[in-house]
Amino acid sequence: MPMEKAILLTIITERVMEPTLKELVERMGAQGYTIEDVASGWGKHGNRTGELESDQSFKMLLIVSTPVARRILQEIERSLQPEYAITAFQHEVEVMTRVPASPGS
Amino acid sequence: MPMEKAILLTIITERVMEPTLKELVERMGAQGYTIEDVASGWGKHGNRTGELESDQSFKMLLIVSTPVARRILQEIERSLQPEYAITAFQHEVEVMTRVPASPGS
Amino acid sequence: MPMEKAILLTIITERVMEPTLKELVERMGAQGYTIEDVASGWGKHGNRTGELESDQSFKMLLIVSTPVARRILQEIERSLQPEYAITAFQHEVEVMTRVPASPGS
Amino acid sequence: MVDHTLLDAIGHNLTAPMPLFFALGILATLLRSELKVPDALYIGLTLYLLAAIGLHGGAEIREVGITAIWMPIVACFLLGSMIPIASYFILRYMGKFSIHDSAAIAGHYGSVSAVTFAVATQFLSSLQVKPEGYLSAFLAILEPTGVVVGILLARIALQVETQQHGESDGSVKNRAGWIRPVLHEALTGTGSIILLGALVIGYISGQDGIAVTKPFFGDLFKGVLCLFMLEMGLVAGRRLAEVRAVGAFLIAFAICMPIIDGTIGVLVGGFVGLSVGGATMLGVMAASASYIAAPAAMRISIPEANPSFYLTASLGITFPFNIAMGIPLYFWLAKLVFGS
Amino acid sequence: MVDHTLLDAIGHNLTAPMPLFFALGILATLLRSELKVPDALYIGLTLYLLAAIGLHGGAEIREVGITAIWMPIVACFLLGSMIPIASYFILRYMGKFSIHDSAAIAGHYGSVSAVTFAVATQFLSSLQVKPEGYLSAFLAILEPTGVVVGILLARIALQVETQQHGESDGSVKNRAGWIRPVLHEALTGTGSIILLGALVIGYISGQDGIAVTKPFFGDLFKGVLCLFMLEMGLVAGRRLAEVRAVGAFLIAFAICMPIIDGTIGVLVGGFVGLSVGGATMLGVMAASASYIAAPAAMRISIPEANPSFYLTASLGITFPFNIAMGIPLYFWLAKLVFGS
Amino acid sequence: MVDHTLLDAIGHNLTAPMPLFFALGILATLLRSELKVPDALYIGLTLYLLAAIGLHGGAEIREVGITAIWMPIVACFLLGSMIPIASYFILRYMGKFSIHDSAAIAGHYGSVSAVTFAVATQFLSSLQVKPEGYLSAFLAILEPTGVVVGILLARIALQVETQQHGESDGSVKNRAGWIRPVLHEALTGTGSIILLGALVIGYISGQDGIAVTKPFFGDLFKGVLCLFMLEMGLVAGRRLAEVRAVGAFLIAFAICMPIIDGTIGVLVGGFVGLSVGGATMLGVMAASASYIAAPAAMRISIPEANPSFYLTASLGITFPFNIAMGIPLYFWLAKLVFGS
Ligand SMILES: Nc1ncnc2c1ncn2[C@@H]1O[C@H](COP(=O)(O)O)[C@@H](O)[C@H]1O
Ligand SMILES: Nc1ncnc2c1ncn2[C@@H]1O[C@H](COP(=O)(O)O)[C@@H](O)[C@H]1O
Ligand SMILES: Nc1ncnc2c1ncn2[C@@H]1O[C@H](COP(=O)(O)O)[C@@H](O)[C@H]1O
Ligand code: NA
Ligand code: NA
Ligand code: NA
Repeated sequence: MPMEKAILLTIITERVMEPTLKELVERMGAQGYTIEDVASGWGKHGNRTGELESDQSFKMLLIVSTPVARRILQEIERSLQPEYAITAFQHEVEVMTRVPASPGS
Repeated sequence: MPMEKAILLTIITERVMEPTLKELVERMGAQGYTIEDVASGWGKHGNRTGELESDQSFKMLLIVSTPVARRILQEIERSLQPEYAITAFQHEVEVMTRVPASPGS
Repeated sequence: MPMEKAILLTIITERVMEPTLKELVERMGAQGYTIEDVASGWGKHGNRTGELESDQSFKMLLIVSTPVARRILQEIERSLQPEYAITAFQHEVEVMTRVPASPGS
Repeated sequence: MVDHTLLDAIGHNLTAPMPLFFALGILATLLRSELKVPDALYIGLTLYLLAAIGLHGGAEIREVGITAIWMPIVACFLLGSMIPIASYFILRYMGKFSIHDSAAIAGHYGSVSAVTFAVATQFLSSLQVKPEGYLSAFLAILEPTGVVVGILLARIALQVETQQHGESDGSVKNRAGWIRPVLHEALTGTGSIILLGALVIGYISGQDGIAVTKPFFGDLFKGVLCLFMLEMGLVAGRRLAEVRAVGAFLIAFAICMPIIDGTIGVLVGGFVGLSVGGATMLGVMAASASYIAAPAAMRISIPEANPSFYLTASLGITFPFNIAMGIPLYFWLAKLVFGS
Repeated sequence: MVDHTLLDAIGHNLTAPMPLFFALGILATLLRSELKVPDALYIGLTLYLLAAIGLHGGAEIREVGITAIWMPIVACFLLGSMIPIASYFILRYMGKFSIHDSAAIAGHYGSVSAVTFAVATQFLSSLQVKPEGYLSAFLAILEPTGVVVGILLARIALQVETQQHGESDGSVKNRAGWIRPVLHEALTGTGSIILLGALVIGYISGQDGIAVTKPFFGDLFKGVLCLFMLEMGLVAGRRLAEVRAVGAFLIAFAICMPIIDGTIGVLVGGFVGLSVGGATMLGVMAASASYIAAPAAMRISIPEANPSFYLTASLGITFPFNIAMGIPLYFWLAKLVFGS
Repeated sequence: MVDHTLLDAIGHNLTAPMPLFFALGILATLLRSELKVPDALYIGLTLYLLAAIGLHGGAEIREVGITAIWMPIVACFLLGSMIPIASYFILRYMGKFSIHDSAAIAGHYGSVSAVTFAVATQFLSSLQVKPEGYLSAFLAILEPTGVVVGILLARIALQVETQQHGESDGSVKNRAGWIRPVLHEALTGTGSIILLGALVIGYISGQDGIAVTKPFFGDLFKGVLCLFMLEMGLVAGRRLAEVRAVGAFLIAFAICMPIIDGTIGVLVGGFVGLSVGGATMLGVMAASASYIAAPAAMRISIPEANPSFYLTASLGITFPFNIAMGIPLYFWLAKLVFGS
């Protein structure tokens, strides 16, 4: 089972930022992401109960290389207003690599 | 990009424990959490299919310091009946730290 | 607080594979799992927007030993067609171990 | 009242769409169909049913006046308290269940199933039998009562046994402060708060006020109930797999107890002056077991009890029994004893 | 028109099921009930209400012809632009709020609440008062107008202040290109697109065409609104906890501003020739504050504004005020001034 | 039957609310609106539509008796088997698609779209044309038939080719045991089980039995269909972006195949004795392509096939084509050939 080392970057932020964040990570070189709904959250910006759209959060998972992770975080820091509720953390994971399906099959 | 080391503590348990667990982690010193719905689960307490409220689970993510993580786990062990379905695990992560918005802005 | 080292294996794949994957991990020796809904995803197989059943994804979390993790990944590689959208990664975690409830209590 | 024999009544019941949708749900589970009713839809249907029942009941109470119904209300309270106590002793001393298990199961049977109530209403209306409209108020009374009595039973029984054994069990003391959360959970749980709230709204607005909501809460009721029964079948079907695991005693209990409770409910209903339809409904409420409010409350308050016991008994056995046979049985009984 | 005094009108309003379901939602929150309306249901109910309002309005416009309604439409545009501008100055110079906060709150009051509109329709219909059917078209106009004006205000005010201080603020420049996304968000947000779309569909299909949808979009409307108000009560109830934190000025603003706006709306409505019911409805639209479209749009466009201010004011204070008192008040006013 | 020319029929169709809501959904996608119908709502609407169609069809079969409809049923089976076979050869040998892609697409066109069926019913009823009520039973037959034939085609074709090439392909052998899961998936998938189940319930309960559910499953149908079409527009709209990528052949196929299939369906319907309305409906069923049951089944059974092909063809092209033009076309044809 060939495994590759990579960074799993997790970003939790406001629902209204979803289009912006998708565009941002793609621009910074991500090759894929997974988005999950957050039921509710609590942090420096208070309770986000998830009832109104402006109160909802989502979570984005990104398997990326170390440089891409750094670029994404830097771009978040640079381009997003500090008032947005945003939490991001990363750690190393081993990723399964599959032999891709032969084209035309 | 300044990053800080912290513990990511994940707790998966029964929906009916949500108020109890929220109160517990706050009491033990957590500064934030994220709650996600669990679709279904399987473990020592059997299948939790998520249909009835008593059958549903949720997941709580907590970025905490090592001592807070320990205190939360100890308090779970001490105060929650062993009959509750509960799974908890932790590992180290690097957390993005943002310069907070200047007050009044 | 006694903690045990284990592997947290995360698998993200197509909704239609849910019965197959559940059966597979059980057969390979998993003792439990947690399933979460994925809102949407993007990867080598394109956008999975989650609208039609054939377009939805889910995420399975497994706390397993290193050999079980390897067997699961090998069996995925062996038995699932490479055309299925599937992402899997793993890393080490510390798991809380509870004294089980005494029987009959 | 077109039916005459018990078999007629059962047959009439089993060809109505609601029990058939329930059967479809069970069948789908047995066939391992992927069919699933989303959680949000299930909660939405539950809210709808409870609000509809409450509104209608509240407006009816206003018509007849509260003073006219004190007798049935007292009877209802007594039923709601006696059934779990009797169930507890049967389970504890005949069934040899643990204190926790006995109390938790007992609480389920003391409480009541709003869906069984709704199906019974439709059964009677298809036979042109009209029960007293205010009876749905009793649902709102019985639901929390059974649950609270069940939890109190567990507390008292543990206290008594601890004294007998001369032990001082820390965990019981620790939980002395749990009576407030128990009452809170029982009275503000989704079921109770909607049922009680809609009852009060129906009372305040009156028949004229709620008339504007009739196309939604009235006319659609039976159709919505069909979808709900489908979902109930899916949930109950999954419980069927565990029936064998709960043992012969609990299976027998889950069939006999509703018959006994239902009979008592019918008799009490008749004696306090309810019509044949009303006595049937009181029988149905007595016979039915909760599966919405009670399981969550029991899980919080009596975690030592095995959920498989109470869920399988109330949802896997008693609920289908009442839907298929119990309802026509209680009706037949009511007609036999009190029918003119 | 059975009511005569303001108190009569308020009393009549408060015993109707919709306000009572709203109160039940608030009560459930105060009691810390677990009661929750699932997100999917909430969105579903929103879609339903907006589509129903739009369809009906579109078909009505077709009946009367677009030419017959240009006066009220112009009035409507003016209202939608003036209210946020007035609100901005009041908040900025009397309330000492920041530019961002002032503009964001102002945008909420310039926009409109479709649910308040729907409740007002039911209130009038329960009094046999029929407003012009095409008025719901104005909802579709006012909703985005207020939001866009609010965001423009923030931009212009920042520009002006920057010039005064002689600074060159990079972040403002950066966001010059944001006007397009703002317009896009305002016009293609869920609320606007459904409302506008259904309006056009109603117009194309006409009364005959939409007749087949009447059992769904027409007859059920009032009942569905009850469920929606329950959910609104839950959401608004959670905001009540923050009311004290927003300060006395904002509380006063959230009560006085709707009264002022409502009065202006009623007067304008009467003068452009609307009936008493129509003037009431224009008052209600002017007085109501958005809580669906505006908060999300403001969060995107004016992140510096504190959401607690605008959500608490519009959802925690103004919405309940209008539901309980505002609607009968604007009606009473309209009757006083324009009633025959 | 008020319409006379094909253009009249198309015009009449395009001003009805259902196609217009579909257009609104597509427009919202093109405008990149955030509008989204929650998953739970979508599933709920699907369950509702299928249950309503099934109940009605079942009760109608009981009215006319099963013996009276064996001819159309046999015709229906033949259609359901021939269409995917013909489609397969066209795609494989004219379109040069791979075995897997050809079989998977073919299965979609052999199966049927319940929503297209529903919209066609409304179209006819708005013209006062009444098709045979029992025709919805055919939906339940055609849906799984097409899917199963498509998957069988892939198996057989692979076997044949493997023999021709003298290879022994392990992966094909591995999947010999897949025929059971395929049949299982096709027959117990959400669509089939609800449709078949509701059909049986309608049959057992009869018109009298299901009468109580009419306000829900009958009266609301057209309105609910509007919301469903909005969601369909959102989903189909997202497919439009991929239309160019699938190539000219598949685009032509996705427009011509429904016309051919629809014509055959209409002719077969007329010859087995269906009314003009009934022949139209059989044409619609033949012409429509599945997008609920088939994609999931194909993904499981023929993972090698590219989902973009079958989803874009059936959902992005054929579905809109049938909604806008196909339905009035098949009706016009039926009237032309079999109309009195
Ligand atoms: N310490 C934490 N642990 C886990 N999640 C957090 C934590 N702090 C914040 N979050 C999540 O991130 C969102 C935004 O955080 P904040 O900006 O601190 O309000 C919150 O709503 C939570 O969902
Ligand atoms: N080995 C495991 N891996 C992942 N999740 C687990 C595992 N064991 C248990 N869980 C989750 O934790 C819940 C409670 O676990 P348990 O107490 O073992 O029944 C289960 O319902 C699962 O959602
Ligand atoms: N780099 C990535 N980071 C996070 N999730 C991913 C990544 N690549 C793929 N995924 C997820 O895995 C699913 C299947 O991936 P793929 O097979 O690459 O299309 C996608 O729909 C995403 O949900
Ligand atoms: Na009972
Ligand atoms: Na306003
Ligand atoms: Na077809």
